[in-house]
Amino acid sequence: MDAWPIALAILLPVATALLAYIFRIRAARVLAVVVMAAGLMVSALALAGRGSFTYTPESVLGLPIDTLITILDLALLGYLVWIGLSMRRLSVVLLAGLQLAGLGYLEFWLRGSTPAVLPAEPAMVIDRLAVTMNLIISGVGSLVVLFALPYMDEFERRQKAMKTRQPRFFLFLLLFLGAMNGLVFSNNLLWLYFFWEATTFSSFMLITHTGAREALANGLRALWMNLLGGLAFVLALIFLARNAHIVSLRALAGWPLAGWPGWRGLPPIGSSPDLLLLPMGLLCFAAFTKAAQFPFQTWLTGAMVAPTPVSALLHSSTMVKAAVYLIIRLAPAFRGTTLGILVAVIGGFTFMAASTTAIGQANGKRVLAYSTIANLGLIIAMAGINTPQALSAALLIIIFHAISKALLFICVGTIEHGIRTRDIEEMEGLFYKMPMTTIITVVAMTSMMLPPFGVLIGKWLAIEASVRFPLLLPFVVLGSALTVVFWSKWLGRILTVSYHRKFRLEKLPLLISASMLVLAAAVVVASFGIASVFDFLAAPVVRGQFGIAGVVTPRADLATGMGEFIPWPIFLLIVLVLLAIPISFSRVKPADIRPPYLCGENAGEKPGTSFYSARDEINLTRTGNYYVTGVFGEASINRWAYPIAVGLLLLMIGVIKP
Amino acid sequence: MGFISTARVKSPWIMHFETGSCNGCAIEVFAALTPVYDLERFGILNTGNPKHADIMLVTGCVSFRAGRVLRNLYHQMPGPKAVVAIGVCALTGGIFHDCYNLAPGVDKVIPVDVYVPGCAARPEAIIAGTVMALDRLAGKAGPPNIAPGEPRRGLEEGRVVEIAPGNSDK
Amino acid sequence: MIGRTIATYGISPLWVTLATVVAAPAIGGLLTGIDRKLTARLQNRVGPPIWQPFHDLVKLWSKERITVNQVQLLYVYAHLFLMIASLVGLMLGQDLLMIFFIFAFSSVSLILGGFSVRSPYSRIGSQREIMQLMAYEPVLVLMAIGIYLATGSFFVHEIITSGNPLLYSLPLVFAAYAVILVVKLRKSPFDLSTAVHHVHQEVVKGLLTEYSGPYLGLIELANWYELVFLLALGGLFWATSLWGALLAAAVLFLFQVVVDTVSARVTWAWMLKFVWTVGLGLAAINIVWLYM
Amino acid sequence: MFEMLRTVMQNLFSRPATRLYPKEQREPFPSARGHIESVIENCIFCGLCQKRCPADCIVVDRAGKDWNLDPYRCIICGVCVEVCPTKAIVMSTYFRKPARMREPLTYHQEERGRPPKAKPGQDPGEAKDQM
Amino acid sequence: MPGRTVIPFGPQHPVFPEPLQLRLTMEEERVIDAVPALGYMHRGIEQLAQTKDYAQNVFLMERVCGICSFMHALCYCQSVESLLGIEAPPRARFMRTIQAELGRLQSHYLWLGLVADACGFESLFMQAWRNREMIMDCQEAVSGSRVTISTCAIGGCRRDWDDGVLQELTRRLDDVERSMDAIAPVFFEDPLVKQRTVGAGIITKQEATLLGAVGPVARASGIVEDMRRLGYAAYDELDFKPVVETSCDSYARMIVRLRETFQAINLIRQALKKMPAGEVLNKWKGTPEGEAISRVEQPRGELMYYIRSNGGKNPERLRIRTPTLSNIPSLVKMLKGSRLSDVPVIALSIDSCISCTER
Amino acid sequence: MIDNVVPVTRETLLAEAQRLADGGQRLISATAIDQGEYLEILYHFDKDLKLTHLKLEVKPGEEVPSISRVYFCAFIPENELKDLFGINISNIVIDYQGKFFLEDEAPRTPLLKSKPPEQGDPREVAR
Repeated sequence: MDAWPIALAILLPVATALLAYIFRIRAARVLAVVVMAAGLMVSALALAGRGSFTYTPESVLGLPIDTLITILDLALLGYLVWIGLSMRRLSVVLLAGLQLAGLGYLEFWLRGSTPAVLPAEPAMVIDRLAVTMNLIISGVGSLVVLFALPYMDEFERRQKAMKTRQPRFFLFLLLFLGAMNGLVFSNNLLWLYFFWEATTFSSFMLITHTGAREALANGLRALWMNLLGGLAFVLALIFLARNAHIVSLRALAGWPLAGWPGWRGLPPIGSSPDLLLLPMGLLCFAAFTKAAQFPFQTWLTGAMVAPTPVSALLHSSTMVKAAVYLIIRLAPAFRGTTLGILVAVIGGFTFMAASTTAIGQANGKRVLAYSTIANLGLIIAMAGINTPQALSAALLIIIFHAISKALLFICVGTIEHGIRTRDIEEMEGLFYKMPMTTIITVVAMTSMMLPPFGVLIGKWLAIEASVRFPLLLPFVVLGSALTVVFWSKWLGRILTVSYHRKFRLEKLPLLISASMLVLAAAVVVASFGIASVFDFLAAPVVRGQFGIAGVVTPRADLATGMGEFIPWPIFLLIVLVLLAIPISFSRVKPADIRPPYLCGENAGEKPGTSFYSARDEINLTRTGNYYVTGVFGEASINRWAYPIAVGLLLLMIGVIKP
Repeated sequence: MGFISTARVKSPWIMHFETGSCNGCAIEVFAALTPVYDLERFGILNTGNPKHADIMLVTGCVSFRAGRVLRNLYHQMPGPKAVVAIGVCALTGGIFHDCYNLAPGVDKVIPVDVYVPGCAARPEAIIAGTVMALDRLAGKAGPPNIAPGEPRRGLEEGRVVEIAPGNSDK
Repeated sequence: MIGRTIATYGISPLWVTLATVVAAPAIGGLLTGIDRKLTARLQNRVGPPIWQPFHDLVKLWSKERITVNQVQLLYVYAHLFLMIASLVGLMLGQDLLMIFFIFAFSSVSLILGGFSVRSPYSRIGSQREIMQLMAYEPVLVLMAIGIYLATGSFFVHEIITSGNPLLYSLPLVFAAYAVILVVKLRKSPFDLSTAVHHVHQEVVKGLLTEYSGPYLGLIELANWYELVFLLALGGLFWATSLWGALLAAAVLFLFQVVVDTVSARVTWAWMLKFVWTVGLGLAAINIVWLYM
Repeated sequence: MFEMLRTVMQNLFSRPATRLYPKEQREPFPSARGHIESVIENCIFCGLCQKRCPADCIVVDRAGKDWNLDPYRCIICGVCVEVCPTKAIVMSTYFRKPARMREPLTYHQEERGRPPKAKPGQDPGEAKDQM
Repeated sequence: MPGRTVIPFGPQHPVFPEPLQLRLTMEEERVIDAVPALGYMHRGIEQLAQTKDYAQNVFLMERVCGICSFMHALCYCQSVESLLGIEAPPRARFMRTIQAELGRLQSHYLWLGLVADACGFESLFMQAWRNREMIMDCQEAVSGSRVTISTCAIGGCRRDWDDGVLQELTRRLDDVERSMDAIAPVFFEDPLVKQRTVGAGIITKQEATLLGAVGPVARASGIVEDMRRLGYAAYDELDFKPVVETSCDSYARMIVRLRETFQAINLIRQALKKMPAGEVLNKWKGTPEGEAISRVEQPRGELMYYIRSNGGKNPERLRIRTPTLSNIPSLVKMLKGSRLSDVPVIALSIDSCISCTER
Repeated sequence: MIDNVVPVTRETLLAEAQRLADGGQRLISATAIDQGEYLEILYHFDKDLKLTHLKLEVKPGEEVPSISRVYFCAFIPENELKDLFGINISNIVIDYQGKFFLEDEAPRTPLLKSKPPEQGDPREVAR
């Protein structure tokens, strides 16, 4: 059977989730998760090995899948309404209720009164874009889940939880994996919508996992913001069904707007293409909420209260990627329209604003969150302008950001458990406490901002792609310059090596070090072989849309018509420098090590860190990082970022008004 | 002179530390850097940082606290290094040799290469002394002078104080 | 420029690389010497001989090798090698943006070197250097974009061979570049992160405080490469003729020397404000003009 | 900045203010206090200089006919020159040159009229003829 | 939360010519606490003075501070003179005035150079110090020594000047004034210098009184306080008005000192014109008894000597209150809330002289 | 030779200082003189070039209240007195505990002619 990898990708996590929830034994859970991870990777590789194909499952256990999904959808929304009621949150009740109503309208009234969905459209389309996403979800996602196993043990030990809540935790975490795989395979918009809401739901359940007051508040905020997007989604669905009889993503994306000779798709059915602007805009709006674009960024930063695997999986590498995935899918349709430019500008603005805000953050996870938001913004911006190079940039950033950011979250989670804080200020001298974690963190951070790593090459491509878009350009330029700032500050802090101390490797659980090492290796290998990665994953997508690749790989590098990035000489240089480590270590003798300059007043046992001051007291010297909260603090950024972001959104709504 | 010695002699970077004289010599050291005397024409830079310095110019009669600092600074200079004691205070304590808070003479704390007498030493004398100290950098000088007697105490333990804002008001 | 020579005569990149690696420090050292001599004369002093920087370098290399920790050397090597790499990239006519990114990596490794020790001065210097990085990086990228808009390519070898001198179409970008040149060379009024020569700084020597002897020598060497790199970049603005390129570089060089002598140091907040308004503003105006 | 620009430009085109010290030496002011020297043959070992010296750098050994001076403690105030009844101490206008060792000087009066002999260290004398 | 930074600022620091430590606690670069640590230059001159006789003490007091050494000698001599009940001859009083003002000039030029250096304005430092060298030549011409000039004695001056010296002085003063005219506008108007000094280290008039500020610090805060109005030496016969500014910041302190340099040149010219001929030293005998206070206006502010004698060979108690000692509390106040980059400028703006302070 | 001397006691010192502060007087300094039996402390004030002095006599080891709450600037001369004479001054705003000028190696209370009181040494108390 053709479809076993698909079934495996969606159903295996769901089944494992239920197993983990029912059988509350740790060993069983570990075994199940490990088996699942292996299965997911096998399925992902199997899918990657095949060409594009479509697939329409008919029924599961005798139930027609359409019906099953409708039932589950309604149940999910109903449950969300109940959550809103029990938590006394009007906005949640209202938004979920409205969706429920809209969905009911769509399913029961509209379906009866309009012609059926075109039978030619398959429910699932597995093309290279879906494969890419699937690889990320199944590969990176599995590693994060594996990391979660020992992490949650330690987490609960530190929370001093009386009763373990891990079964519940893994239930939602794994359900989410399945939903995510379903989302990227779905072509039927109703299915897509279901999986979309399922990710919203599991995100909420995971954010509120600890049940603490702050977690509940932040979870509810995430919920209502995502539900707002869901409502937009439903509205778009109703509109499409009513006016265009389209419930397929491929058909929707195939619509040429503004006279562009579009994708070889289906002919329009009885309506003007301009009408599609509205659902298109609504779907983009839904994607903005899910991708936490300004002004919706607060839910993602708030979601950082969740245990770190959640942040790593949901809020950096996969769930938020669902949003940019949707926009990339829609991009062919609105290319060259004002809507496209506005999407690009909103994304670009978020890129810049989030990068700016990250400078003012001292909390490690919040920095990661803002960096995630920024990168999503950049991807959306690239999707918005949607030229061959821009699309290539978007895809490269999706891939490399997912790996690097998941690795970073894992590192920060490990660090947090090692030193009991996620405050960057406290991470000084980390190298002595956790040398391995530190080195891997350094690799991950470097890969986020410096050549020759993938994310930076993506940014390079993004800058070259946006050269012809003056409205977007300033944001991209400023954002990429600011990115270096917060990463270097953090890097500097953890790389501080104190005066005269011995260190040894820390002991980490096997699964943690394994997932870290695998991801770190993936970062380096993928960056080194960026040409192959591009050729295999991104180029077919670009070629599928444009017929040309836009970026070629002549010398194991990336070349556009206007520029070229050759990463391997830089790798060579880095290796050369790394070779100097043993030399430098062997040449430095203990007598050569002198305390740092403290105006001559070095004091104490460790003359490197303390000095004599008034009354001959010995003071510890320390240096805090600069956050310049007066300029880069959230409050000061939001003062100008909110009005601009809201203005841009209003502008977008103004443009899509039918 | 070899290639390296030439470079060392042509590029002596200095730092200055004042250990408690009347400032006269300290200001004359500064004066030697200014256009009228311009030490930089010998390649001399006033780095103000022991880690970059080749020659330390010491003025003043070395109070106990300053002696502690002086020793640290000397330790932090990379070799080959030279010390020039400037002014009679730095040499023997001068008029202050009887004061209670001094270990008069720089050579009681760190080895000294050149003594520049004067009260205050003139900029010309400082230049001459610095030039004389170049022999040490070129590797031609004999061992530097250390005053006989007990070595001064080095770094020692003390109370560690965490800084809280405004703890000066306690 | 050498890049054009390759484009025209097809000289092997290996020779270009070798020539760059060897010739750049000689030129950079000499320019540094001229800088110091000229500064001294502007201050009514005699000043050091112009080959003084070479004495300094040899002396630094012959000094005792002392460090604060074992890894300091690593950052210096990274800084130096990447600096050479960006210069070689420029000479080989590579993608300007890529060159800038490598250049940024080089600066970041120096910053990390400053951070790697627990010395407050070194780390404050590094923090300030980050602020400087933040100030000049967007201007550099905008400059690359302006050059692309004027010539249609990011490749240096194509920029050189394309028609008119860039100065005609990018005069304001050239002015913006002159501003960030001062920032990048850490000359007064923007000598915030470290002190050049005998300037006395509140952060002592900033991020170079803890580097001494041979390590400092390597950084000095990297500074020479950097000087040549930045001036060559300035020469790009009139790259159609060799004399034009030299003139543009000379103008920039003299500009920064004179500015250095006639200004006081500013605070980093002011620097950021100034570079982002004046530098970015000038570049942006020029680019908007190119779009129109 | 422009005020300064004018000044530095003037500087560029005028001669540097630098005195090229070792190469060119300025004649000291006639009243300059460089260092003190003993004309030991005039000394009557009255001990007035020792008594009035603020820095206690002169020790007069009447019995041994030694006049001891620690030039590295002398603050060159000139009091001894003023109080000396026989003008046996004179003020030179040249500064005392730097030295590698610091040892007190001893002037010994062999017999009146004989030239002085310094021991054990050589009198470093004047800087002028050294550089 | 921004991290807190604790650094030692000094004792050995490139911007401080003297050892003074400030323990700075900062948030980013904003100073929230500054604690001065002294004792690097304490010698114990007050104790040493009790072991030396009155004439020797003149030379000791000169070496309290090398920059304003003449003022210390003058103040000490005045206090002993008032114990003895004698006065310096008129010519000596004018000579003292001229030397006091010369000292003020060189001290202020020195300071202007240092503050330019602290602002990172290297060429201005060089220019200020080049001008200072002209004053140093004047000092050397009149006294034979550049720094500790040793011309003051109890009862007058040690040595008279001939006409050649006076002509030399007049000629050199013209040179100084000319070259100072060239760089004074830089201090007054240069936008970058102003940017560094205006608004830095504000201390209001009320604060200044309570903090005991003296000299240019007090005068920059609008307090008319100048010990020269006491009329010691020949100041009662000269025409001058204390220089007062009201903007209370480092800029005002800079301007006060700058204007005082021109005032000093003017005062020297006046004194040269009015200087009578005659004796310069009144001989004195015996041992003084009782207690006396003498105050003079040093370049840094009010200097006070309290002397008590019980008729012995040596003073029983000699108390030196130097101006910097009084200005350090103001410094502590000023530093709080300032930026790290302004710390050198502010610390110098009180013209700290640590060797005075600690004696 | 000096006039305007107001004798005060340890009890009235603060009130007198406050009175002078209210009158706009500026604190110049404080001077201690060792008189053998007792220590004489003179506080010098100035207003419009006119001097006022407060004169306090204390026995060795007696506690003297600090006027640094009234005049912040008094902390410097008071710390100095503590260092050089070993006077037990309490409640100084910034108390250097006898290590203002002198560090451990220096002689204690160098300006005191008699032997310093054993219990009153601030540096010992601080330990």
